[in-house]
Amino acid sequence: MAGAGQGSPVAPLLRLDGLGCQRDERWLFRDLTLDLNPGELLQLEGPNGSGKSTLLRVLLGLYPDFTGTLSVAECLYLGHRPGVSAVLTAAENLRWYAALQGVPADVAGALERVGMAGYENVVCQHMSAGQQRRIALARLALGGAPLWLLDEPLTALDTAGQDLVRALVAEHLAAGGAVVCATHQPLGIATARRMVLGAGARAVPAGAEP
Amino acid sequence: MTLKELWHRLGSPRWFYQISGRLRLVLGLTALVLLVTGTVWGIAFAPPDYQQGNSFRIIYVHVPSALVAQSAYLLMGAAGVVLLVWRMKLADMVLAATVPFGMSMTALALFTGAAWGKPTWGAWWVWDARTTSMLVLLFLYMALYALRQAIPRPETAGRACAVLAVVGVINIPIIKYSVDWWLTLHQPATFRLTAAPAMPPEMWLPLLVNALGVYCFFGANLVGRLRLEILERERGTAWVRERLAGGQL
Amino acid sequence: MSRPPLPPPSQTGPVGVAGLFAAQLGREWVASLRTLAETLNPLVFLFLAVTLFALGVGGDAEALANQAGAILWVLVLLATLLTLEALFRRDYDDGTLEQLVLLGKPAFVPILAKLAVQWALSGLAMTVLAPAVGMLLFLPAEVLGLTMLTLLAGSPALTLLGAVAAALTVGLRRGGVLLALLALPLFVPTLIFGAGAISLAMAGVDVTGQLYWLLAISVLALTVAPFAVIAALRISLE
Amino acid sequence: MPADFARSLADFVAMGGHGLYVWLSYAAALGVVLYNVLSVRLRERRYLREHLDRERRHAGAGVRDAVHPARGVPEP
Repeated sequence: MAGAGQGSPVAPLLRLDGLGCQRDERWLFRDLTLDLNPGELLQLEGPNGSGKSTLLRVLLGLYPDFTGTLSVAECLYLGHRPGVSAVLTAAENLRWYAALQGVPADVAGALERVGMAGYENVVCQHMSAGQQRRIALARLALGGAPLWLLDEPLTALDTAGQDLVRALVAEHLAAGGAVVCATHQPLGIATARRMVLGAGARAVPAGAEP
Repeated sequence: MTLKELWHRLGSPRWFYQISGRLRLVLGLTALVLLVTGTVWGIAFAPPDYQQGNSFRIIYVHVPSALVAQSAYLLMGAAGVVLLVWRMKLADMVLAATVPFGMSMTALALFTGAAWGKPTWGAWWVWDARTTSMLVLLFLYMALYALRQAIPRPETAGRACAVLAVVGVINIPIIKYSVDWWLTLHQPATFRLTAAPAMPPEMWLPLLVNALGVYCFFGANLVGRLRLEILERERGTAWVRERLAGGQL
Repeated sequence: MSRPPLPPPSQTGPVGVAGLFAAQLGREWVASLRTLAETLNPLVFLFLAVTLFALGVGGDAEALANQAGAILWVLVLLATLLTLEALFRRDYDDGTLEQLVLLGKPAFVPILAKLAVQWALSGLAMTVLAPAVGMLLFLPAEVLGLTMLTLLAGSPALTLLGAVAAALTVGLRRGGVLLALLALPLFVPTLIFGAGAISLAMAGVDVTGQLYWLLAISVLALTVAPFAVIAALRISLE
Repeated sequence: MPADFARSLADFVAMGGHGLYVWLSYAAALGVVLYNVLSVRLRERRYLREHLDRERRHAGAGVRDAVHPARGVPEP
């Protein structure tokens, strides 16, 4: 489903053209036209039920009832549910994700990156919700896709965890990736482009260009 | 109106609604005429069967309902493919509208098959190949009916039923063959329910009339249900409200 | 200030399709062993149900023996149904099913691996247990080999076709009964040829035809089911 | 030429002993036909009534918000 949006350095990683989505005869968003280029962060804000998650799922191709066209580069998705199998250990989870994401399984490095070094053989069932979120973040740290789609990554994380998310996002942007993030608290990255959903959001308020 | 243009026009439910009023009337009337003549002819004028006497007259109800029950499922399989491949809304409506009709016709075919079996073989239910296939078909219909009601969101329910209908339709010939092989093996001497074409014309002519009649009835009923589905899905639109302003559909 | 973008991963990545299949196979195997009790429940059910039959019939060897094939096959159907309920449930709840459908390149490879482990722990396991179950049902020894052959040839179709029904009902709260209503009609041909072959073999009839039919149904299921499962999963994940 | 038994009504109903099954089958057929016809008619009438209620609510409340109709419970 993911259209090959990358290729020449300038090609946008995400291209929306007149994207619209209706639920129960109510427009969640309409006529969204946007190019997200490498190095850019798009922050989706808005009250609960304003369609932030739906927009992400449309981008992933999981929600087919939309109008308009979109082309999306290879992407990684971090949803509400952590996406960590409780019966498996951290290492087993990450090795599985590495195979899916088509990257070498640098488990130790990824765990190190998210401050979970030494947890390789701990079964995720015995971890706290915050630690399981870190394992999910470690999956992002494995890399393998230029575009990240994050659905409220800061929830269930302490301040140290939230700083970790901001650092990972900044590092990914610096490496030429792009991020679309639905969140209630801003990620605190100056160059972020913001889009407020709710009451049928229209144009995209252009954030500061990088 | 080329086929391509028809296919394109079928994509818009509103166009279908406008042209379907007359279509439903025509099909409904032909069905009424055919079914009445076929039934009266079959009951009163067709000669009794030399072997079974008059109980064979049930054929004029059993065979048409069995035929249309199976054709309805094949139609749903086709509608499922159209919905999954071309995402046409009308296909989803056909799938939703056909289930109650097909299920009631399958139940009728089962009941009349049993009512025919009692005088012929002395038992209401016999595990004959035909009755068993019909019973499995009834379960396939119930599965579609239950799945659609179990999923809250209509669009998701439609797509899920499409997948089930397609998988079901692929399995129907295999189920029929395996049931035929196994159950006829067990009762080779069973009298097959549908008499072979060796029947004299004055016996199978009413059958043909009734069969055509029940297919017209299927068409009329399907169009009627489709119009309702269109109204329900286009509830808020202007053309529905303006059309209903006169107080009738 | 445009930086060279990240190197786009190759279509199937350094591990390739075989690596993806192996990784998924390993993951499912480990997950099943970690929850061994839950994995073996359906097999325990098989013996429990056989015991109920024997109690119902009153332990009369002759009565059980000539219906042993049919009883065994029907109970294998029901036991497979129990394993299907849990097939996608846990991955759906913790969000890994979403990732599998999104990231699988191509998506049917991890699905096939998942169904392979599922079959190994249900169909294959019941084939291996068939002698024990046959003993309880006084299954004549001369048809034991054939019974295991029918189970081996027919059970893949049960897991594959059942997986489509499981994928359709994974998102529903009380999907259990609906799963049975959706899956069992699809199991009818396999049951007929499986049980039929055994009872014919008892009568001394040659049943290679029936075995080929069982295999044909399984191969057809192998070609159709994975893609129907993916379509159904994408629908349930909407 | 109508069949021999059709002359007297009693014989016609008896159908040579098979009357019960033949008439049961035709009654069931009539039942299924009526079920299909009536279920459509009833749903149409109910839809019309719901529609008129909605129009009255909108007209009365003066809210020109055609986009938020109440979502009725979907009938089978």
